[in-house]
This record gives sequence, structure tokens and C-alpha cells, in this order.
Amino acid sequence: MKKLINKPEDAVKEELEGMALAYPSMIKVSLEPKFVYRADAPVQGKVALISGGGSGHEPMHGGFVGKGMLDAACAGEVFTSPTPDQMLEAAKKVNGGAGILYIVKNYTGDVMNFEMAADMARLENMVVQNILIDDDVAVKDSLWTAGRRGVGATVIAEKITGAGAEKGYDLTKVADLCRKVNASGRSMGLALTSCTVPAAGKPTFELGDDEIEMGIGIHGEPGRTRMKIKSADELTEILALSIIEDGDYSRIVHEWDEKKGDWVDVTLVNEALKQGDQVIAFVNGMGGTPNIELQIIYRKLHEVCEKKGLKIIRNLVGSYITSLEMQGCSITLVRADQEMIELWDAPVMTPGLRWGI
Amino acid sequence: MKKLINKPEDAVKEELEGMALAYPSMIKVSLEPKFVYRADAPVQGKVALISGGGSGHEPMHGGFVGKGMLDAACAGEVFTSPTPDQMLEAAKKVNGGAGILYIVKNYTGDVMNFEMAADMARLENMVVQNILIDDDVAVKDSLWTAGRRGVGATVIAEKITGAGAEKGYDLTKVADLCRKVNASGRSMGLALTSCTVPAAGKPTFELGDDEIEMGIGIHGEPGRTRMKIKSADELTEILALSIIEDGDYSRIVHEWDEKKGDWVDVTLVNEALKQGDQVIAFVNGMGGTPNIELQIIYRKLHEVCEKKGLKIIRNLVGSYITSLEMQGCSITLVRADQEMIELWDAPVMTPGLRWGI
Amino acid sequence: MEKELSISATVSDVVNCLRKMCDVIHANKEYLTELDSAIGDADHGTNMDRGFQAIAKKLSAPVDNDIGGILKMCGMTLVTTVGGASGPLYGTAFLQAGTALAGKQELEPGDLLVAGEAALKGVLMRGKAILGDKTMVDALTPAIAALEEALATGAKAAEALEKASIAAETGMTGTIPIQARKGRASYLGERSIGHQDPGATSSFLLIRTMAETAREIGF
Amino acid sequence: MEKELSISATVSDVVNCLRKMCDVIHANKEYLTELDSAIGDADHGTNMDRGFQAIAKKLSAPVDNDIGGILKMCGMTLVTTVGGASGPLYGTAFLQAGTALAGKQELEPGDLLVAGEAALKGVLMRGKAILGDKTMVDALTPAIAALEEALATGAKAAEALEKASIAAETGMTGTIPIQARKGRASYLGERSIGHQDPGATSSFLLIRTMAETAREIGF
Ligand SMILES: Nc1ncnc2c1ncn2[C@@H]1O[C@H](COP(=O)(O)OP(=O)(O)O)[C@@H](O)[C@H]1O
Ligand SMILES: Nc1ncnc2c1ncn2[C@@H]1O[C@H](COP(=O)(O)OP(=O)(O)O)[C@@H](O)[C@H]1O
Ligand SMILES: [Mg+2]
Ligand SMILES: [Mg+2]
Ligand SMILES: [Mg+2]
Ligand SMILES: [Mg+2]
Repeated sequence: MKKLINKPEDAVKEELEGMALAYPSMIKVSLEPKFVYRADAPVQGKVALISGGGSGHEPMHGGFVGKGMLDAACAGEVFTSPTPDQMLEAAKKVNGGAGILYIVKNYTGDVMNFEMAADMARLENMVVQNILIDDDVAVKDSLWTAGRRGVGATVIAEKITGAGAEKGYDLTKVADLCRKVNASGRSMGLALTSCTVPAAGKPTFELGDDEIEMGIGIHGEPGRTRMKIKSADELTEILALSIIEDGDYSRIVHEWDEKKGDWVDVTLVNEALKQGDQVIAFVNGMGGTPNIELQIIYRKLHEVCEKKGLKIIRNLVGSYITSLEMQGCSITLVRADQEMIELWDAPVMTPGLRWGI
Repeated sequence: MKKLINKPEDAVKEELEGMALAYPSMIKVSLEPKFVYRADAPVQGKVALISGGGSGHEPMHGGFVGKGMLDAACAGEVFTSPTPDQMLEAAKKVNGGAGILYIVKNYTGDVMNFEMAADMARLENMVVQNILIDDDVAVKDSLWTAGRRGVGATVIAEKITGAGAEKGYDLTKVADLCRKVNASGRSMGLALTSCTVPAAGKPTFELGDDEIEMGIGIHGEPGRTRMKIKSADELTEILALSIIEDGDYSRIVHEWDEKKGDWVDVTLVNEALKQGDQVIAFVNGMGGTPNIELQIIYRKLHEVCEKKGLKIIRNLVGSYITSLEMQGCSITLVRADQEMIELWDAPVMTPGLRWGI
Repeated sequence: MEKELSISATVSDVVNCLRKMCDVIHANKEYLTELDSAIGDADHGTNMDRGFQAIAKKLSAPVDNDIGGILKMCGMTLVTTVGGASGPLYGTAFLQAGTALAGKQELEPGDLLVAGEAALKGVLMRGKAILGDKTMVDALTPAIAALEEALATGAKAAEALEKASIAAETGMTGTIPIQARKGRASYLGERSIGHQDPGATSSFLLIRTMAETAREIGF
Repeated sequence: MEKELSISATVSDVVNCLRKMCDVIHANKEYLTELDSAIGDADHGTNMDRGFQAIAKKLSAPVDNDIGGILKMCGMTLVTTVGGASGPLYGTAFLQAGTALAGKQELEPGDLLVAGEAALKGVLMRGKAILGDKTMVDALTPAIAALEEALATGAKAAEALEKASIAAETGMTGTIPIQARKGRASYLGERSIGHQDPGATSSFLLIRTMAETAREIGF
């Protein structure tokens, strides 16, 4: 394993220290427990958005903390969900009195830890809602699996809900918005190479010289199928069509019912994309993918969307939700209405995403 | 070779097509010959900044075209200098009547091609100046070599001179500014892995599992020495000290003398960094380096600068001048006076660098 | 009372057992991560070791004379240091076991079942997995059943735990031929078949350690 | 006039020779890139082939009856398609050779020297390398010198070009033991020693092709 780190067990801590030094005008960093938070936190009267997850996906989530996006991000060890105490302390630090929204990618670990954190935060009299992101169409059903993973739509959701919160939306409205972005978003990814978890010291999987993993997650977990590599155009088409032709997706999620004062099972449905939809198109690099390849993919994605009657109204091309040094990419399409487009365009100033300020 | 491309010979063209689709509000693209230019070009009365070089270093240079930075960027084949006709056509397209500044990284090919282009542009009655960027301290002397390579300082120079031109500086002033940024900048890089030139189809060099190349360029060319990998802190220290302890650097460069109407040899001196200097610190990823590692490097760089009496007044951390999918990093330090800091902070809106707009 | 005749376990026996668990997890760190590489994200060993090393550190300071309290302390430590799926699951297991044994300064064999059932209930409540989902539940469920059965027939603690350990091992290897339906391995669909679940493996290792300790102290 | 007795080369001989150069470069594309991998950026073969394939395409259309013009067309094609260091250098070489032979519809052996010297001067002017810098100059310089010497002693064109080719080859292999001082290889310092310069190699290949063509046409 060759990495520009010191000791594997210090990597996340030192990364956060580096970020604190690099972006003092945007963020501050807590090391015990580990989380990144807005330099001007708490913003009084604003719903506080908190996300988090394993490290190794940078810039997500710590790089999305700042004006117009997240209030805090909890950094777990590499590819390991952070712990409830981190999430609780982050909530205390950024609580502006208007409630806390935990944006949770749908992985067993993240879901459980954020649920524990929410329960603990409620004991401290905070109003908390957890919203799941589960947009990965590579995971087919939710009966035989832990449900679809949260991947690329997370970035879009954090941007758009961040803008909503900044604009003064209340907790219910921010939560609804987050649910809407997620319900409108679908993603799928592939890997050309494995990544190497620093503490593991060797690649999580081995791929032949002409093989790829199709339907990869963001933790170096193998995909749904291994296949021979194809041209960028063919691979883009596979990813894009998997997303575009994915039907309605229904599943039961655990949400907090503030009136009942208890967790309840809610059935949510993501409606399939259809001709005439306007979408935000996101071509994401997995960390080790050069820019040139992402543009080549975007080119083809544009063509496929056009052919399928989808209008790309906004786009994002770059490595925003990564798997360490993995080579590969993912595509995310999010159906966007006028409100979402306006919130997408709203100013944002974070280490990883910035415009308008 | 596994890459997300179609045919190697189409990669650059398709990349440019992707960019044209992705950033229509910022840039336009010419395919015959290949260059990227500002969507609002020509900007009347503004000095036009044009750079360019081989492809494979994205976002540089095409990703730096837009308001507040470059007017045009000529894209060569991967790692191959573009040709004079591209540079000439780009100049014609963006000429706002206030002169053309070619920002040229100091590689034999780039220098010769841009010189030919300047000569051709002058035949078409344009006023043109070529300024070299040669900041790579890994290249020791200029007598036994083609002189120091242009690397990280290019990004800083393009940002700062772009802001100067936007502010209304005339050609002499923009050229002086560019020379100043270069004279104040120094860089050095290392590689953990080789990159693979698409047309070559296999890695340019092979490195052992515990080896790195120290003093690497940005074209996959081997570095000055091969050594055993060390910790991120140790490697950062080697890079930073090579830059900080580098003495004055004097060399003869070819510049156009507008009065004489001829190329002349000019001796330029870059003054060493010294205690008390304020610097812009740039930690750059080579394309395949995860963000987490860059932050760990920035952390140590901050410490080394502090110890050496340099004050980091601004910073940039990310993959901005890359070598395809190479893993590795480079560090650039640029001594910055008040004018440079203000120009650094000025708004910029390009696909690869954006703030304030 | 000589060790051989002991029919109860003391606070220091429990602490001893926990220390051994820490060592066992540490010794199996790479192995567990290896298993997690095949069908997960290559961190189960690192996660568990981080948590149990944190426990080991806490156990090196004097502890309260309350077995329930000690187990709860372990649970909280796991919850706050492990993360991932296994952190809340094992954390809840220890927290629930601790709650079930609150205030105890000695354990009777029957207490093992009380604690074990509480721990399993905690895991099921938290993770919502069922038997056959290819998770730690597949090791824990038969283990608790075997424990109950053995104790019901009057077996000594060591003997009952030995049965539980064997049942856990069988449950663990039983995860190999089946397809995962919970946790990260479920994303692999049929590709998860043929691999042993890492969490079931760590569960077996912990139960085996209990059985060994019980035998050593003649519990 | 029979070919065996020919002492001049026609436009179509020149075009033939240029076509063969295109083929030779194409056949050696990987080899040249391989050489450039060791001490450069792995593109010399791709660069040269891109340029010479563009020339081949132009030569497939009818050309002017002016050898100088044809060479200039080749030069412009190289300048606008090759890029890198070799583009301006070979481009200039062909442009200068073309200028020196402007209007010619036939070449005498002496014209080869005129063109060769002009080409070399162009390369030196453009690249400012000197002999021993480990560049194409190390192949071109001795080749032109050998050409001059041979022609001065009254050799036929083919014979003189054969001498030039041998000298170019010696110059080319002579780049192996020396350290580069110009171009990309110079960044390697002493590590450039032991590798053959790609540009010197392509120069040799082009000159050898001229010699072969001259022999074939009895020039
Ligand atoms: N819902 C669940 N219920 C019970 N156990 C589970 C569940 N999900 C996952 N597990 C267990 O957790 C183990 C993985 O733990 P670990 O690798 O530490 O966490 P993560 O999957 O978050 O990386 C699996 O092998 C499985 O035994
Ligand atoms: N200043 C120079 N003068 C003459 N030849 C040079 C000079 N610099 C480089 N060369 C030649 O150019 C060759 C490299 O060409 P090529 O690989 O196509 O361009 P680049 O170095 O830009 O990638 C070298 O092998 C060398 O022979
Ligand atoms: Mg994990
Ligand atoms: Mg090149
Ligand atoms: Mg895991
Ligand atoms: Mg080259």
C-alpha cells in the first residue's frame, strides 16, 4: 500500500486538522469527538443540517460544511459510520433552536448510529428528524437487501436542503425538501480499480486488467456484477439507462413522528424518471479518475438524456463523493422542479463546493 | 490499460465536447483547431490571456477559462504541446484589441510552439507577449537542462494575471504581473504511481510497491530520484524544504521586445523565499490522489512554513494541475504582496476554479 | 471456596473474560477484516479492535464492583468507538446485558442466560435482522438457544457455554452457503454466497472466549 | 532515361520517398514511444505518426509540381499536427528544406546537401541545441557532414545518403551513453544516461529511408 499518510489510525484526525488550517473562514473542527462545523455556528433560528459517514469519500461530507450547505459533518473512520456521540455533540454545537436535520445515507451502520444519536438528542430537548438518502439503483430491491445505498444524490440533497435552510425553511419544510430530492434522485456507479482501506493495507478486491465492477458502492464493496471493460460510451449508456429505466421504487423507512413521539414505519415511493423531466445531472469521479474521463462521460450522458427526453437543466462534473483512490465513476440524475433549481443556484461557500460567494 | 475513454485518439476531442456541453455559460469550444474560449469573448479592451499545453493536466488549462482567469486555452494531445495554429486561432478569437499574453509553461515543445504562434500572430498585427512559467525546483540548473519546468505556479499565475486583466491592466502590466508571480513561485512534486498515456497504452514507468519518484514533472516523466516511500510528514518536509531552501535562481529566457521588434535574451532572477514572507500555499493532487491525503499534506506544510517563518496568507488544496490518473502530489509556494492577494481574492468563474461569482 | 468448586463468577472473573475478549479480537483483527473484504468494506476487524482496545484501556483502571455497570461501560465504549454496523449492535448487546445484570457482584449460571437473551434482543431490536439473513444473529441465536437448553438440563456454566460456543460456530459456518439479506453484504446479492459473515465470526469468537474463561475458572 | 542511369530525382521520387517515411514512422510508432517512455513522456511515436499520417493523407491527393512546395506543405503539416518538441523542430526542418528547394522540379545530388543544411540550420535555430545535448541534432549533424563529405568526393546520391545514414545511426547510438542537456530528458539528469534519444532515432529512420529510396531509384 502506497499512500500519503502517516499512521493509518491517525489519517482522519490529521485530515481534519489540515482542513481546520486550510479553511478557517468556512469551518471549524472538533477532534474529540470528531466533526466539522460551520465557522459561524450556531446560526440562530436556522434549521441545522448535519450529515456524516465514514471518511474516505471526501470532499463529502466535511467539505460540504459552510454557508449554504451543511452546518456540521461527522467523520467516521475510513468507510465506517461515525458514532452517536459525535452526532450528538455536533447537534449541540450547531443547534440554532430551529431543529436538527440528520441527513443519513442508507447503510445499516449509518442508519443505526444516527437513530441512536437522534434519540439521545431528543433527550436533550432538541427537535430532530432523520432523512434517509437511498438512491443507488444498483441495489434492486429492499426486501432482499438493506435497501438502496445512499450515494450521489446525497451531494445534491445537501446542496439543495442547505440552501432551503439558509433561506429560512422550517424543519418540516427542510425535511420535506430533503425527502423530495431523494425521491427524485437515482444513481449508479462502476469501478475500474479497487481502493485500499488504509488500516487494511491492501486492495479490498482484485480486478483483472480488462475487468470492471458494475454497480459499485462507495466503500470499496464489490459491485453487483463483474464484467469486461467496454468503451466509455457503452459504460455511460449502461449506467444512464439503469437510472432512466428504473421504475418506481417503493420501500418502508423508519422516520421519527414528532406528534406520536416515536419512530414509525413509512412507505416512501420514488417515482421513475419520465420523458420531459428536467434533471440535474451529476457525473462523479470515485477519487482516482482523471477529469478528462469525467468530461467524456458527461458528453455521452448528455446524448443519452437527450435521446430519452430528459433535459439536463443543471450539472455537476467532478469528484465529490469518492472512494479513496478508486478509479471509476458514478452518474446521478435528479428530477428538479423550479424550487429545486433555484435552491441549487443559491450561493454556497464550502471547501468542496462554491459559487455565488 | 483501463480508462473511461473511447478511442485514445478521440479522447481530447470528446473531452472538449463534454466541456462545451457542461459549461455553456462559461466557455465555448473550437474543435478545428482545438481550443476552449470564454463564452463572452472577445472582451473588448481587455488584454486577452491565452495558455495551453498538452492535455491530461485537467482542470488546467481549459478548466481555467472564464471570467477572471483565462480567455482561451489550447489543448494539445495528451502530454503534447498544442500547435501554433491552435494558438493563433485562439488569439484571433479572443483578441479584444488590448494585446495577447501567452502564458507558457517552460517545456521545449510549448516554448517553441508558442514562439511560432506569437510570430504568426504578429504577422496579423496583434501585439503579443510570451511569459514563461518555470517554477519546478526539482530541476536544479538551467545550463545542463531545458530549464525549470512550469508546474504549480501556472495555476496561481493564471488566476492572478486573469484578475489583473479583468481589472483593466494593460499588456505591459499584465506581463509584468505574470513575470512577478512566476518569479515569486516555486514548486516540487512526487509520484507514488505512474500514469498511463492513452495512446501508449501502458504505464510510462514502473515503480516498486515501496518506491516513489521524487521531483516528478507533470507528464509522467520520471523524477530526479527514485526512493523508498516515507510518511506523509517526511515527504511533505522534503518537498517543502526543497522549495523554501532553494536559493536565488537565475536564467536566460527568450522574450519579445516590442520596441526592437525582435526576440531578445533576458536574464531573470527568482529571489529565494525568506523568513517573514507571506505566501500562497498550494497543495496539488496529481489526479489519482484522494482528498484526504492532500489535507494531511497541507497540515504538515502549514507546520513547516510556520517553523521557517513563512506566513500562509491564502491556500489552494486540490487536484488542479494533474498527470492523468497519477497518484502523488506537488507543493507550490508563491510569495504574495498585497496586490497579488487582492487579485487572488477577486471573483473568478471557470469550470475548475470559482469564487465570488 | 476453591476455584474448582466455584459455581459463581466474580467481578474479576468477568473483567478477566472481557480482557481475553479484547485479546482475541486483537489477534483476529486481520482475519475479520479479510472476511469483510470479500463481502463488505474491509473494516470489521479494525472496527472491533478499535472498540475492544478502548475497553481494554478502560479495564486497566479500577472498575466498579457491579457487573452490570461494567458491561454497560463496555457497551457505551463500543457505541462511541466502533461505529459502522457492528458498533451499535454490539454496543446495544452489551448495554442490554448490563442492564439485565445491573447491580450484580456475582453471576450464577442462570444470569448468563438472562444477559444473553437481553443482548440478543437488543441486537434484534437494533438491527431488525432475522435468522438466516447472514449476520451475527445467525451465530447469536443458536448460541443462546443452546445455552438455555444446556442450563435447563442442569449443566454447569462452562459446559453450557461450550455448547453455546459450538452452536455459534455452527451458526457461523452456516452463513457461508446463504445469501445476505441485511447489512452491506446484501448489496452483493448472490455474490455473497460462499463467504462467511464477519459479524457472525466475531460473535463466535466472543462466545468461545466466554466458554474458555468459564472452563478455566471452573464456573 | 533509364532508372539505373538517373542522376536526378523527380517530384514523384520525392513523393515516393515521403510516403515511405510515413510508413517507416508508422511501423516504428511503438518503438519511438517506448524510447520516449524511458526518458520522456511516452509520446514521440504517437506524435510523429500523427504528423506523418497527416502528410500521407495530403500526399494521397495530387500535389504541385514543385519539390520545395511539397516539402513546405509537409513542414506546415508537421507544425500543425505534431505538437510537442518534435513538431516545431521537424516542421521547421521541412519548411527550411522546402524553402531551399523552392520551385525545383528535379533534384541533383547537390540539392540534397542544400536542403539538408537548411533543415539542420532550422532545427538548430529553433531548438538551440548543440551537438552532444542528446537530441536529434546528434543524428542530423554527423549525417549532413557525411553527406557533404561524400558528395565532395563525387559520390552518387544513394551512396552519399548511405554514408549519411550510417553517420546518423552512429550519432543516434552515440546518444546512449551521454546525459541529456536539452528537451524533456534533461530533467532526469544523470538518469538519462544509458537511454537512446527518441528524436535522434526518428531522424535516423528518416535519413535511412531517404538512402533506401535513392538506392531503389538509382539516384
Ligand atoms: N441489520 C443487522 N443485524 C445484525 N447484524 C448486522 C446487521 N447488519 C450488519 N450486521 C453485522 O455487522 C457485520 C459488519 O460489521 P462492520 O463491518 O463492522 O460494519 P459495516 O458493515 O458498517 O462496515 C456483518 O458481518 C453482520 O454480521
Ligand atoms: N532543443 C532541442 N533541440 C533539438 N531537438 C530537441 C530539442 N528538445 C527536444 N528535442 C528532440 O525532441 C525529441 C522529443 O520529441 P517529442 O517526444 O515528440 O516531444 P516532447 O518532448 O515535447 O514530448 C527528443 O528526443 C529530442 O530528440
Ligand atoms: Mg464499514
Ligand atoms: Mg510530449
Ligand atoms: Mg465493514
Ligand atoms: Mg515526448
